[in-house]
Amino acid sequence: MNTPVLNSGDTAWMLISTALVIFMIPGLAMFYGGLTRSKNILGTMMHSFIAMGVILLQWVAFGYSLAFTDGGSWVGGFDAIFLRGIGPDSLHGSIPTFVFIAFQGAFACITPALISGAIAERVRFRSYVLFILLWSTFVYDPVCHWVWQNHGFLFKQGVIDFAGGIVVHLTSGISALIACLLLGRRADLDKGIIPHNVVFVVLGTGILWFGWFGFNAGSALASNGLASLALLNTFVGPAAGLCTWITLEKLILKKPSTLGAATGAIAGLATVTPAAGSVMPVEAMLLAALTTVVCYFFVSHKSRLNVDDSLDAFGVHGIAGILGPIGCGLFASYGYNSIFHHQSMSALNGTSQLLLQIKAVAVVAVYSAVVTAILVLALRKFTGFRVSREQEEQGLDLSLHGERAYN
Amino acid sequence: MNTPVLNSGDTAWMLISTALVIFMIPGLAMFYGGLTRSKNILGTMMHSFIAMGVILLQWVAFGYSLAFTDGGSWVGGFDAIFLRGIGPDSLHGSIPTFVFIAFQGAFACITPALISGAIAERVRFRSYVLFILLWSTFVYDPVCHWVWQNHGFLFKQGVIDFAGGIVVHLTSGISALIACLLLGRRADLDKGIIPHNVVFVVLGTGILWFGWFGFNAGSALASNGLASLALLNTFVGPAAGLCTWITLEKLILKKPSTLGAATGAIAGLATVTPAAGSVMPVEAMLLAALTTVVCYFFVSHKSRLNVDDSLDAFGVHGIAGILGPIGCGLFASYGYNSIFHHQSMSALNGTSQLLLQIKAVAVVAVYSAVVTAILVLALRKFTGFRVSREQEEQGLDLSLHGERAYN
Amino acid sequence: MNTPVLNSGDTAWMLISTALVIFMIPGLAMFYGGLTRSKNILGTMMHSFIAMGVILLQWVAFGYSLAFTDGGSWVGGFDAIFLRGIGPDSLHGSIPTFVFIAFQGAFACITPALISGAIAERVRFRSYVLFILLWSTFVYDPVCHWVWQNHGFLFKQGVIDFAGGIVVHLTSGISALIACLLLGRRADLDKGIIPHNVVFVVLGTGILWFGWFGFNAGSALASNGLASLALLNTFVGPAAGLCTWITLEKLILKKPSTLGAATGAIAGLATVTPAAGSVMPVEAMLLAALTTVVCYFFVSHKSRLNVDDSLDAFGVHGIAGILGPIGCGLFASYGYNSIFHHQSMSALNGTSQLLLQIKAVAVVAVYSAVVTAILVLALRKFTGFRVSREQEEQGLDLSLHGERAYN
Amino acid sequence: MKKIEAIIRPHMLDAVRKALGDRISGMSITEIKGFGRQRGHSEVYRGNEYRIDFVPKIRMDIICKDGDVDALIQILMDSARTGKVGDGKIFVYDVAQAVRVRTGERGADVI
Amino acid sequence: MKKIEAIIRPHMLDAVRKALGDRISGMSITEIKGFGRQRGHSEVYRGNEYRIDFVPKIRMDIICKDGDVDALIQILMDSARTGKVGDGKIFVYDVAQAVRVRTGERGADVI
Amino acid sequence: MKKIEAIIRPHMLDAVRKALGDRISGMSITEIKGFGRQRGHSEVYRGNEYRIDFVPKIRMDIICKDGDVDALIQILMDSARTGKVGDGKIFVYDVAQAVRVRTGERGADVI
Ligand SMILES: Nc1ncnc2c1ncn2[C@@H]1O[C@H](COP(=O)(O)OP(=O)(O)O)[C@@H](O)[C@H]1O
Ligand SMILES: Nc1ncnc2c1ncn2[C@@H]1O[C@H](COP(=O)(O)OP(=O)(O)O)[C@@H](O)[C@H]1O
Ligand SMILES: Nc1ncnc2c1ncn2[C@@H]1O[C@H](COP(=O)(O)OP(=O)(O)O)[C@@H](O)[C@H]1O
Repeated sequence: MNTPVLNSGDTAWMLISTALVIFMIPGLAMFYGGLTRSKNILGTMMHSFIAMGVILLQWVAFGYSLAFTDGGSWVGGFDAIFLRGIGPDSLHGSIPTFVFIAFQGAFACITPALISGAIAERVRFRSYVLFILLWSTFVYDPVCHWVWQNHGFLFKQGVIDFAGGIVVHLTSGISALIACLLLGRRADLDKGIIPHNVVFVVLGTGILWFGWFGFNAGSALASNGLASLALLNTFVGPAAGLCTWITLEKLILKKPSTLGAATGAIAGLATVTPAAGSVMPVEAMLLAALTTVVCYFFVSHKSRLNVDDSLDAFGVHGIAGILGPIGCGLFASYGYNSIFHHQSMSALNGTSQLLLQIKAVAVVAVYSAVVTAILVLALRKFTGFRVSREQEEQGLDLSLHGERAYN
Repeated sequence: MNTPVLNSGDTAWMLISTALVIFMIPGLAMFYGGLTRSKNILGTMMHSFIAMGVILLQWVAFGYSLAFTDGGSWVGGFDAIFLRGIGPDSLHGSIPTFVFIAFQGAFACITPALISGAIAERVRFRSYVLFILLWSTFVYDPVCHWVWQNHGFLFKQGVIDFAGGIVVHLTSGISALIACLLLGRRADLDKGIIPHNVVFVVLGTGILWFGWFGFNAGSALASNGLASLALLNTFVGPAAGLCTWITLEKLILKKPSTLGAATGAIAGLATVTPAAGSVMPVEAMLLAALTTVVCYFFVSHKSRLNVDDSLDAFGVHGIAGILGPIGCGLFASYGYNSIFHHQSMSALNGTSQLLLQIKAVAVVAVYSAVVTAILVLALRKFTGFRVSREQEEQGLDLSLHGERAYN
Repeated sequence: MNTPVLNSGDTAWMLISTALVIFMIPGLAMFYGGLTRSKNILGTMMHSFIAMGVILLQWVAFGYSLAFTDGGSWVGGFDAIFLRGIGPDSLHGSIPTFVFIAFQGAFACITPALISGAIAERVRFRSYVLFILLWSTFVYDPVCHWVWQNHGFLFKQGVIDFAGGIVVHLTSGISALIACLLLGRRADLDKGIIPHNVVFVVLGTGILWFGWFGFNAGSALASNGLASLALLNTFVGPAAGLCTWITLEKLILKKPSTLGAATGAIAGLATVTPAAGSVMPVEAMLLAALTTVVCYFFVSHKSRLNVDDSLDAFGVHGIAGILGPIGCGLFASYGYNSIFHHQSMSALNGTSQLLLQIKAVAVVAVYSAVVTAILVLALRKFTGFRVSREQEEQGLDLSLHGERAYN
Repeated sequence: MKKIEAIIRPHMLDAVRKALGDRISGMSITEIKGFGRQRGHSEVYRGNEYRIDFVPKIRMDIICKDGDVDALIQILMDSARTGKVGDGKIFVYDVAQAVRVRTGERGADVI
Repeated sequence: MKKIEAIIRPHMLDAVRKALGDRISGMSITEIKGFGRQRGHSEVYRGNEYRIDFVPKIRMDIICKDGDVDALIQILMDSARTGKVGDGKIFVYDVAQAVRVRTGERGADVI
Repeated sequence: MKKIEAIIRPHMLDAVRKALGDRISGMSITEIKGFGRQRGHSEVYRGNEYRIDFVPKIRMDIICKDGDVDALIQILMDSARTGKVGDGKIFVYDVAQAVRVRTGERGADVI
């Protein structure tokens, strides 16, 4: 990966992987949008789409620089603000730096959008936009640096996070939990809020799954056996999650549901993300199945908790973001990791890796929680974060955006 | 294809082709789902999605091994169960074995899902899942071995089936016909059942078409002129099918319809599948147009038959699965086939190829029909295959899955 | 680009780019379809889909030959009608000619489909089909030759149109304006016609954006740094457009809308198209933002004009098709263009390039307008172009196509 | 004139319309949701159960001459009945006046 | 008080509402499907023809004072008429009581 | 027998149904659009503003015995009122006859 020669096959794979990851945004918009009530679908879709707007501008302006230039152990520097110094001939390994920037930029966009699921149907648009901008700057960019940049302190310790279990799912899942705890429940929660269009949820799942191949297999940053393994794991993991969830439904409720299949697939996808390049397909299936069991029981009992994680951002991504990276450590063994992971860590053994993974999860979880809490409280105080009761009743589409989805 | 060196361009193309084929599943779910009544859309989408779950697990467990390990002329062996012995460095030609497994696994998932169109809106979910598992094991995996594995008896005889006219469309189309014959008509058929959302059908068609580029051009297993030809044929074939169908509608009914355009495109796609790498674009157009004419007349007269092929799985895929491979033989000529096909068969001439194609179609059709009949009858007897009259009335979404699509 | 050796990485990227561009058609169908009233959605989607049928057949028959064979400065010849003389081994630069034909064919299909947005909800299907066939032959194919074929007079002068600001957006946008001027307003315009499904519009935007990566970055015809730059610009341009549009809405109307976000993204995409390979990301953002401002003010004041550009084909594509290519010239500078553009033009400087861009825009705009006017007037006279008042009232879906979208 | 308002099961609509045949020259139907002795159902989303009390029904409005009421009710009952709870109800109201928009005709000739 | 129930063509709604202007202070509309002299249409899906008997209509409910009925009917007829079969019908009923939820007022003042 | 027709705000449906509790054994609801003193809203699509006059409402039809009318109206008013314009109206009509399809029973026992 260090010889500075462009490989057209690797580049082709990274170009399309980038497009695939970006396509996850409309997928997420459909997934989340279908889960809300019809009066809030546009507002909810907007939460995903706007990330593709403002976060990307932030990424080009300074986010990429903070995350991926050398800097120190904690955060990058300002060498690449506005991408200065980078041209079409610049290379990152065997691929142009521009495609690396775009690929990582797509990750930066989708991560905060995941959070929106926990606070759907009740937040002000303006505050949400400010929140994701600040969150990207103070949570995503640094954590990304810790884990994926070779000066990052977790990277240097050898933490495994192939495609973003920690960087993406853990950060967004934990922040989702904190945000919905602090912002409170939706007014009509007790009346029973059910998804207004499950077809959109299933379509969204299909798009997400499709895009996730770019997300995970693209994280190999090359078109090779590692990418192929990651791709296969991104196929078997969600398949296992899907089957697990509907088996549980069949056993417990007698009725396996389509929404359950979709949710299980997403849980499997999120779980397999950090492990995609580090475990073999059979292990990926096991890991996804076990995590899905935990997600199932959490999500189906959440009404007992006093939390309104509207669309289960924590229940799915958060839990997968905890168990996925830890499971990676669990399945880590001399043989596998020496093949798949940083060549320099050939002596890595299972137990120490497991402890490192747990440590990384804990550090990132606490950090994300604290920063998110500060941001949410500050925004709640200064700009107001929730819409008024009346706006909530009328629906965000009309009250905030002046439009309705269906006419 | 035999030098064991990884080609990053070929690999890139196979990675994305795999993702494209998998994306066909949500496309099929939308396509089929839009054709049903709103009370059955989720159950119908589930028929596609669940295939991506259970069949893939079967594929990893033993399906891939049955289909693609050497074994004998009739079926592969158990050498690769749970993918044992395969690692990220294993190669299949110039691409990693893992991506080959994933690519072929996606085919294995979509094929049984096609059958569901013939028995939509009336079958028990449990029985359906058992059926596709058994069908994959006893029909798909062996036929795949016959035609595509180099020990398979039809492969050895030189049958042309570039991307699965026989392996995919013929097996599923014939089985669809048998299954709907044995399971009987929907209760409300005489009242007139019309598609509840044609937009979803059109969107599904778009997604299917898009995915089909991976399906057909990916079947070159490389990124080269053959793949480019297959891609172009996957563009012109459905274009011809589309134009043919709406021209017939215009002539016969005065009104060319959107659903007709979608159906013609799918007929063209299915037809061109076996031929994609073996005929030139102009021939692909001709073949697609002619087959579409047959599909049109079959489908528009099906009410006279006593069959309820709900979503025309046989009427489209079955007919294309018969005429496509035979058409390949018809268009086969010394010149073309020596360029496009197995290099070893340079002396192949049109007539003998045509006879071989007909033979292969006949053998596979009979085999699929017999095994499907046995499976359906056995399941009908032991687990029950149709839902009760009341469940059918209430709709599968609510009665089997405990949910409704639209709220 | 002239050594006749196949590069598998470049080919892989062009294969998938082609598929991506084709996928824009269903994206456009959803985008436009959601903007119409529910009684016209299928007819509107059909306008996009049918282009994928008839234009592609025209392309294979003679369109490709007219556009891309040598011929003269004004139009190509008939050397490649029915693609004769081209085989799977033919190369165009480092990629098979077949994939080049398919890639360019997808452009040929989508361009006339863009026009349909201006005349939605009121034209006869038959006349529309004739119109796009003639328009492709007399506008698209020649202009494509002028700008992109190395014998074309604008190409020879060194005009920059990386991925089709002039060839695609300007031609279709101007023609859209002329067509809707000549065909008149919809009957119910004054009653207020609002989009019937904004979710479809947003989904369509997502699909379009996704496909546009193939459109723009595929226009590099290779998998390299230039493609990576184009990809990144296709990410930052629409992000800037999106943010600009909703910022204007926020300032002027107080309510940033989802439809506005979608429209801004499309404006950004269209703007960045000609510039994708010629400007750096920061300039791409600027160019997209400025153009979006103009689109916004045009579109939001269009009710004052006596034009019924139903879905803003001119307001978005036309304006971007004028400002994008001119902006390219504006941002053109010795440094950038010598890196990015035809190597032979290293001495190009900003001012002369700007004048050339303006000239090219003017020539193509006038040519497109005149030919479109002739075609529309002729068709109006000989076949009738608008549906009857009654058909317009009943909706195109039922009156022309004999079907309804939702049942 | 009377108005017959029949609330029936959606899937009986076809049968009822056929049974009425030429006995009526027009009717209007509305999709409604009913609440009554027939219990609704429960749906489960992500493991959480929701009770749905309202059941989809069709309301059929037929304006007819006074003398036709009984015969029509009989036909409606015969064709809409399944014998299970939820078959629906028929309500009858007086109509004070009827007008045909197209012609301006008034009274019982209109229907 | 009387209730005027006007069944009209959907695309005439706008014109009718404009014509009624300030003559009424409120109304309610329902999307219904009608069956009558106006024939439905046929649709074709994959070459198979289906007859659709029911035509989309709008039902407009206006509660008004007894004395306003005739004037309103006239306005409705004038603005909703196209002269072709299917223009719709107007039915009038007696209203026994009217209450405004917000204030509890009763009787003709409510409307 | 009387028919109570209550036009209420959609999001009050739940509360109203709870308040009615066992006082009624059935009802039918229809989604309608209302026009009245409550002003609609405006929507903006691509910078162009559109006025939407009609407001979504729920119409609740309850057939009840003559003697229950006042009590039910009181419950409806209490549970559906927010005090702001647009709370809706209640109209009462006479019912000439009621029939239960399933059993053929007639009269007030049906409801
Ligand atoms: N008192 C009532 N007022 C208005 N509608 C009623 C009333 N009672 C029943 N209905 C309507 O009749 C339908 C059927 O009533 P239900 O009690 O479920 O069964 P059945 O008619 O067989 O006794 C209900 O869903 C509702 O729409
Ligand atoms: N007897 C009736 N009862 C209830 N509604 C009726 C009746 N007759 C007609 N309608 C309604 O009036 C509409 C128009 O009636 P139709 O006979 O088609 O035309 P016209 O009113 O011009 O005679 C129908 O679609 C239906 O909704
Ligand atoms: N004259 C009327 N006839 C029929 N429906 C009416 C009438 N007046 C009001 N309505 C219905 O009642 C609803 C509420 O009325 P509105 O005037 O907005 O508020 P309020 O009831 O508080 O005075 C309206 O949206 C409409 O559906």
